[in-house]
Amino acid sequence: MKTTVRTVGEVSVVDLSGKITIGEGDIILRDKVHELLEGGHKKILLNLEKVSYMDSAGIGELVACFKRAREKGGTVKLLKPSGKVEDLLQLTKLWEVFEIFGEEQQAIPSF
Amino acid sequence: MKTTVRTVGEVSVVDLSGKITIGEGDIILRDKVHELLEGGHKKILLNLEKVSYMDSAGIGELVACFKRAREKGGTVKLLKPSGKVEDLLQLTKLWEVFEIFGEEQQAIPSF
Amino acid sequence: MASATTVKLVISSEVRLVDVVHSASETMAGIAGFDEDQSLNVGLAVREAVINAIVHGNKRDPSRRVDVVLKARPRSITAQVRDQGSGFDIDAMQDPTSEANILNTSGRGILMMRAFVDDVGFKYREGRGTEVTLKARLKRGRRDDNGGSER
Amino acid sequence: MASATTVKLVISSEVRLVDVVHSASETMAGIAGFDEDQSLNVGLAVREAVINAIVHGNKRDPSRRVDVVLKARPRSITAQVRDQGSGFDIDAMQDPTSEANILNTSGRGILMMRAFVDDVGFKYREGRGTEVTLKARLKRGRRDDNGGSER
Ligand SMILES: Nc1ncnc2c1ncn2[C@@H]1O[C@H](COP(=O)(O)OP(=O)(O)O)[C@@H](O)[C@H]1O
Ligand SMILES: Nc1ncnc2c1ncn2[C@@H]1O[C@H](COP(=O)(O)OP(=O)(O)O)[C@@H](O)[C@H]1O
Repeated sequence: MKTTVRTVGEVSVVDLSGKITIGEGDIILRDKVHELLEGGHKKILLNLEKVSYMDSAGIGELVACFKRAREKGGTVKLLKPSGKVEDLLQLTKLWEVFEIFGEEQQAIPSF
Repeated sequence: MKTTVRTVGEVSVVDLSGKITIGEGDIILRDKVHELLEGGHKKILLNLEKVSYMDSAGIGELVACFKRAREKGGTVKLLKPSGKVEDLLQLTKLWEVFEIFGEEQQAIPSF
Repeated sequence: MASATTVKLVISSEVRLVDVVHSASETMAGIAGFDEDQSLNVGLAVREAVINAIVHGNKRDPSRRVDVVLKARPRSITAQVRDQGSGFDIDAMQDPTSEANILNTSGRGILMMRAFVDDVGFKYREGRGTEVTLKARLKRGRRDDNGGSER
Repeated sequence: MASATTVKLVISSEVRLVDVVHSASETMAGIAGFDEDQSLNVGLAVREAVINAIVHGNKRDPSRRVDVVLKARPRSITAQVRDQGSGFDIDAMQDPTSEANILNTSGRGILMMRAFVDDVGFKYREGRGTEVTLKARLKRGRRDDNGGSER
């Protein structure tokens, strides 16, 4: 998995691409969100548009990021999950936990 | 592997995409060229631009098509091999057997 | 019935080998006639079983092995994943979607297996570890539901 | 030296299973640190060895098996491919690039193996079939040639 971070106003948009899976994508995601939080960036939007799938470790890391942000007074929201990623968020009912957006323009002002 | 055939003047251009490998791409290639030759289409240009790789069975089938066309008074030429496909044509020295073109506009009038 | 097309894999207990079994499973699902999305479902279910075998069964000890048998038949695929661990009580499993568990960072693997294939079975035998059996059948036509399945 | 990351595969002798071993080999090459193009080279070399094992060794008899062992180490990968056939004389192999053979429709598999990995070895033992061993080492930097190789 690859990540690039863009800053839009006060929001750090993390564009993820590839798959969020055990031992690889999950660790990259953890490190990236950790880095942002440590750097004082508390408004984090994970763009899942180009994520093809996740496994249970990847999903677990999404939840871990959500909780870690909250502990630091921050927020993690999700942008454009689709296909298998959307199915998985529905299946696990995390769809109801995360704030999820279809458009970046709507996500940004929501923070 | 997938194929589509276009007719440009008297030339049948076969656009191949995917990989030409044993038990699948090689058979599709054989059947397509057979069909063209049986239908009286004797000028065949195989567009390899979107072929990612071939194995020895796929390469063997390219040679088989070349010979079968010749027996029927026809010709098989190659368009835009690149990457691994180009490497393989060089390695096997089939680069010197086939007429190979980088541009369709040059290939068509050569028949 | 024609005998199944069979692949056996033995891996050392390292999570980076999960991808090898995942992609073999997807290829086998393709051989069984599954389309790309259905094959990914099979791949993900097998993936979760292999992760559990490595992580929970074999405690990530690379000297312990995970044995996988994949069988493709026309329109169906079976996967058996066996570890060298000491088993677990499947009936004690918690619902990861309940309010109490929804923010847990683990506990969703078996849920995924059950969602992505038609049958999931667990068998534990002393000295043979846990064996997970996954079965998926190709659905006809465009129907999303799984009419004749005994799930 | 750290012990290698190991995957064993056993397949029935069906050419449609070649893809399973090919993709496992590419994944293992990735684990060994090879980039995408180098991994494809390893995959293609193993692919050719498996095709030969199925077609020439086992004569496409699905009841005969092909055993593959893949070992990834940092910067190198080894593949062993074993069939249940009766061997062949590697020294009798013809040059497929010679004028006499260039229009043959077969005979290029071993050429490809030798081009795509650093070492190719053949061993035949009565009752154990042919075993082909392929080794590839990661080249440093951008050099295209393969300096210290004993190929
Ligand atoms: N092969 C296994 N061996 C031992 N315990 C297992 C095995 N598979 C699953 N388990 C147990 O079942 C629990 C639930 O598994 P699962 O739903 O896959 O979630 P997770 O693996 O994320 O915990 C695991 O936490 C573990 O205790
Ligand atoms: N595993 C094997 N068992 C028996 N014979 C083999 C084996 N591998 C290769 N051969 C022999 O070596 C020849 C050359 O093999 P190769 O270069 O791969 O070309 P091809 O397989 O296209 O004939 C084969 O035609 C076959 O006679």
